[in-house]
Amino acid sequence: MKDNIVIVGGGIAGMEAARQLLLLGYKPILVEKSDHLGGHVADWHCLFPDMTPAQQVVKDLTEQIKDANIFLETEVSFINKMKMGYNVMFSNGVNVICKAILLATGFDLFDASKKEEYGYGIYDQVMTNKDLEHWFNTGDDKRITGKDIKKIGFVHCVGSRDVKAGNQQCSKVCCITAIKQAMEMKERFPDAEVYCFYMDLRLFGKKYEDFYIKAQMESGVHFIRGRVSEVSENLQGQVIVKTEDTLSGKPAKITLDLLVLMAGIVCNREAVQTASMVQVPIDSDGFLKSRDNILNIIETDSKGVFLAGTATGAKTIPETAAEARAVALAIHNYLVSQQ
Amino acid sequence: MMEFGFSISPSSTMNLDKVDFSLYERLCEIEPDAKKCMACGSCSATCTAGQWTGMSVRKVLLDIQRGKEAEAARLLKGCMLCGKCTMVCPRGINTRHLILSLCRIYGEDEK
Amino acid sequence: MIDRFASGFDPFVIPFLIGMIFVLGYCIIGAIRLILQLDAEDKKKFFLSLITPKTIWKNIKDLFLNCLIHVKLWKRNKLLGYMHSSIAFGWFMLILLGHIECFVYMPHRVKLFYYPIFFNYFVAENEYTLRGAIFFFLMDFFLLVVLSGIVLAIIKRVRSRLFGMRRTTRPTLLDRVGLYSLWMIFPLRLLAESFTAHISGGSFLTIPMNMMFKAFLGDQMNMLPTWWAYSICLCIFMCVLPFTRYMHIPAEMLLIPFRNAGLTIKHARRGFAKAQVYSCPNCGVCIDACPMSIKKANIKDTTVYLNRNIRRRNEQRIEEISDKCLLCGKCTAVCQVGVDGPQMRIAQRSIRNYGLDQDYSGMDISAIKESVASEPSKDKVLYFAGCMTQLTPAISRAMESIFRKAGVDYAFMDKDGGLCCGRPILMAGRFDQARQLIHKNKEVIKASGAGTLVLSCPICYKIFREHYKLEGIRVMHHTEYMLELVRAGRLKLDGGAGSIVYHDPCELGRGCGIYEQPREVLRQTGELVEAEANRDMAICCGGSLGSLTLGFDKREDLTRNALHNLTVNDPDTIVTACPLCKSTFARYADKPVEDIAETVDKHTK
Amino acid sequence: MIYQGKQKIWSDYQKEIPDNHWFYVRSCIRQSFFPASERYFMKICRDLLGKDIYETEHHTTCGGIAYHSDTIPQETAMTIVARQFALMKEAGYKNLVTSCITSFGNYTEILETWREFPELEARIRENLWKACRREFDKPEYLAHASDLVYKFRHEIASKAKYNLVDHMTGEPLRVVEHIGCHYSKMFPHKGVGGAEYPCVLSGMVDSWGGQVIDYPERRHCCGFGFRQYLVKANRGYSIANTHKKFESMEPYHPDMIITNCPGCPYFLDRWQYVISEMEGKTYGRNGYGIPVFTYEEVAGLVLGFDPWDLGLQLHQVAVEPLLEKMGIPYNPKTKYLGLNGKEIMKPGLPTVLKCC
Repeated sequence: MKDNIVIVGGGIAGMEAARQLLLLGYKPILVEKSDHLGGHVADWHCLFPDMTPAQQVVKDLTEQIKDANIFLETEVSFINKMKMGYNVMFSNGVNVICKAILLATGFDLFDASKKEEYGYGIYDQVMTNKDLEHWFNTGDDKRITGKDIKKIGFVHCVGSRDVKAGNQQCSKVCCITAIKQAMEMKERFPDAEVYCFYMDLRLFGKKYEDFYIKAQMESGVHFIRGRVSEVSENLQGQVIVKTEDTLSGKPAKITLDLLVLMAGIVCNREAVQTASMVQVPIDSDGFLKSRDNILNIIETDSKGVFLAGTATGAKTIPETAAEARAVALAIHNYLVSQQ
Repeated sequence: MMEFGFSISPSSTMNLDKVDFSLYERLCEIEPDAKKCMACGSCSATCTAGQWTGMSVRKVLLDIQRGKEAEAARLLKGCMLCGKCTMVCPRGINTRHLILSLCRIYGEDEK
Repeated sequence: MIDRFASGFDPFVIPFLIGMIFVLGYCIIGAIRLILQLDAEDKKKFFLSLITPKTIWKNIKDLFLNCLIHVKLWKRNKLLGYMHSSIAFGWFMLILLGHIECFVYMPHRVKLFYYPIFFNYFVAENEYTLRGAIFFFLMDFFLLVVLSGIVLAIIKRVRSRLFGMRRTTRPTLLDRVGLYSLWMIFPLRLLAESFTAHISGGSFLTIPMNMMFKAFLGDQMNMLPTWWAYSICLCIFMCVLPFTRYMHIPAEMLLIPFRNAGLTIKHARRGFAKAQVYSCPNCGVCIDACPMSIKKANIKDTTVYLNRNIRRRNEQRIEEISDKCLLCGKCTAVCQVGVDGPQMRIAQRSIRNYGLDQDYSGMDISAIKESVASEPSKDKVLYFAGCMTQLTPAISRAMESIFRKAGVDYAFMDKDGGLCCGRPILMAGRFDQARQLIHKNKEVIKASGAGTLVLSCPICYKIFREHYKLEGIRVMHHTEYMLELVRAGRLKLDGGAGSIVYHDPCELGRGCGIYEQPREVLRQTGELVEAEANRDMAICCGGSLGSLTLGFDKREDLTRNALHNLTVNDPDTIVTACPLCKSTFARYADKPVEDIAETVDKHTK
Repeated sequence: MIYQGKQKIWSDYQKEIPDNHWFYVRSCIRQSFFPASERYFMKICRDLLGKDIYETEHHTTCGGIAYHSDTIPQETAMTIVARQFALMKEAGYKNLVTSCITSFGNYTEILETWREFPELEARIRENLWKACRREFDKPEYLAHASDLVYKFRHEIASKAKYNLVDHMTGEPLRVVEHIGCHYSKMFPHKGVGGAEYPCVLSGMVDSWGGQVIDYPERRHCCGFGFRQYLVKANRGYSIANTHKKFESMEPYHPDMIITNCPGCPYFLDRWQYVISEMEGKTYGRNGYGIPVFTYEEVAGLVLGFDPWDLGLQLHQVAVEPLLEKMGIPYNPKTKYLGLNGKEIMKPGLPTVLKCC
């Protein structure tokens, strides 16, 4: 089939692009390495700024792309460049010849245990943003369930803006996620004191500032400007957090019942491998390299290879979806120009 | 001159027009990374000496940037040079050498 | 044997005499100056060692083994070992045999010290010659040995890689003059002795050559010019020697007694330090050994260049080289003459001028003292995690767990933050400040009443061992302590850790000589595999506090190289015994990195 | 300075000032600091402009000083002020004009408070009735005396004998205007031109020929600050503020300062002496200070009244250099002669600040 399009990655970017391509009359092939669509969003509970249920978003998208060829638990084994396109071999044995490939490979959540000083995987009461969303979804986490939680801390920028963690970039969504989760925790534990430890609050998106004000006014979240330097544990199994309250210019420590690490967004390591098969290099920020970062962020220097979503850097869901729509059009235009 | 029993109170305003940046500029010459600091406070929070001597790399750097050399010197005297701040700095600043450099350039003019 | 000349003299010995007097004078004056530069305590130590039979014997042994035989080099590289010992030992034997010959045959000439050197020119064989045949043979034999060394040296100069050296230093102009004159000495001696072999006698080398020369050169006109050339070459070599790398030959003869006397570097540029600088043969072995050398930009920051720049008094370069070094000590481990690179650098750092000095006199540490204070007890253990361990809480957690499992009565000295041990500031060359910290920490340790101090950081361990002088308290690194617990049966290991590679932290291995204790523990924990370079050849993780100037971004390649070395045998886990190594490796490793305490804790029955 | 920008703001803050029939309340301290100012204000209003202006000897302090120095609660101040309103009602006036800026601020604050909390006003009515059996009406208009002078500045200019110009060169004088904080910083819409760029004084300066200078600390407090000055331990803060203002205006070489508050001219004038003694520094030309005037004194000078009748001999900073610059004749011999030609004694001279 001459108009075959392969979409690598079944997250928001891949799904939305597939949806648009279906509307344009194509029948894209979508491969997803995990057993479900929706990527990281499928693991989330509610989404800022309107607390939309994440499952609903994934469900809506999934329904609208059921006409596409979707391979779950499938990876790209290799890609060969041909004269007019690409020969893509999947791990399930299917072999496709296509003209356009969309890398919607998304991101990896930073492995919080790499910041050993924060004690993830060492201390009982330390969890990540993802663990907390999992608890929101299932109510099952021994760090919270059945525990008397009186003080909760959120550490911003874990694995973001940190050369020591190998990622200098801002992950863009953690500030607002931390505030969202802080408020959600406050709802569930009204008597608890909630602290956010931040370096800068980067609340740039639609209605984010409203969230911030709400967190201050309604939830009474305490914001402490200082990066957490290290965490230790006391005899009761609580965690003791050390930071500097830079606004008062004094080192500070606080005992918490639960510490949530806002693990940041780093490039998907497997995506790097797939991208190298089609000669898409890595940009200096560690994400896939676009043709340029102003007008051609969804295009690459390799003919017929397109990018969308967090493969090129941290993005919110609306930004990702917008890019996915744009990339569908770009692919369409490309295919028309090839005829 | 008369004695009035009171004198003009010094201003608490930092007059940035009159700040002497020479020490900071000299520091940046030998430690360009000094400019990288985003004042996150990791160094001060982790500082071994901090709880005993009040040392804080972040404050030292801020003081130097604001021309408050005497304050910075007071803090620097309490550094134990253990290097923990260098370990945690998210911007990868070699704070330990920065401290040594500062100690060296203090009073360089008098020589 | 009889004298050919009644005077026993020929003008051609004059160049040799000039060279010999110059070099002897220079070295004797130099040695006296260096000895005078020692402080009173060191002087006493040095002179005492010269009359103590034990050190006398050690000096002789070391001088023979190191200066002549180059045993250390033999161990490392047979070809290089042969090359060096053939020249050094061969030449020494030529001189020694020459003197013995002279003593046996011409005792009345012994006082002319050029005579044994040019013996073959001044004597003629007579009917008793056969008695000397063994000497003729030995002389020719050792000349051949030396010549074989020279041939190797020439090959090495052109193709150093054949000798396993990837990088070496570029000789200076004077070095070249010295080198070429040294090369020339022995072929010229061969020629000279060959030309006179029919008069003075010779053996398997000189006689056939003499006959060959006779066959196509005919007359004896060449005899005197070759002896002149030989003498001039000796003169050139000896005159340039003090200004070249060959100064290491006489300097090492002073360095060895200095070291055996137990001296340490007290001053950056004088006495013992100076002896080290001049003992450096500029061989460049330290270049390949240095972990920083994997980056081209760092090659000129190795110990050989430090010595070179100290000799040239290039202060700016001395500072750069001293501050960049990781102080891992590998250069010292491979060094033939034992130049102590880390100590030399710390000494250079100590003579800086600071406008601001740290001062902890006003510091109140009663809170820590109170937290650990208890009645003195031999069985009590005081655990000091150290600053770096605060950032790797898994280690202190594992140690506490181990203490509990083994039923140890312990106190955690810096659970709530402690003081720095003083080693980092010592490494920065600030000795007074380090002393203050040592003093403060000692107060706490004494107050604790513990009988054993256990440390999990090798950086702390080294300074506690070397500078704290804690009478009555055992200072142990946790690797040693765990071994003790295992041996006493207080810890039982299950051996299920899979394959483990052990990384020797610089401060623990080369710094304190602890190599086998952790290995013994790990053998019972899992299957121990070795890194390509291990024990005293281990490669620094790159995270060392020793380097003052090496920035974070400049260290990644070093760490990756060290990781590569560790993982050649594809272990499941990388185990180290230093919090700094652990966090440095963990940053780039694709295998789990653990401290030995974590591994042991996980695999205790 | 972009003049048009300020004009736009001034137009947003215009204030209705009644034309005639005023009930005038004097200041507690001005009569001793600048004794001729209030007298000449009345004189100008009555004789020159022919206005009806009434004052009564039953009038007391408004309580502002006590209120601002935390010695009485606001309710007390309110009752005092209610009594002044009762006096006005009894005299049959509806427009209140205050001489003092702090009174103006105090009256404004009280009226605004009553507007927000009518129950408080009712209680004060009760208090006043209990205390002295008086009843009051709130004034229809509240103005500060400088508002009136501002309103009639053009008329005064038309009758001027001298202008705020250097009579030798014709260059306008460089004038620093300083407005009391309580004039419009508390209630910006109550002052002409609002709080940021009030034009009540600059309007006078403009129409009388001077040039207002705009210096960085123009809006800064004179340093009086009640609590800061009244308590000696805090007095260093008071003078520090004055010092800051002078340091800021110094590069503009002002010829004079015009003010509309009781405290400001006093402190700007006397602190120049104290600063000269403390720091050895003077801010005028040739070792003199910068003369400081009330707006009434400036109006009086412009209209050609005798400087000594205007009470200028009571200033610490000598005014003679300015008089000479403006071309106003004066008799040095009569400087220290009182109303009846009686010697009022000559003050001692400062060590640093030059005086005549």
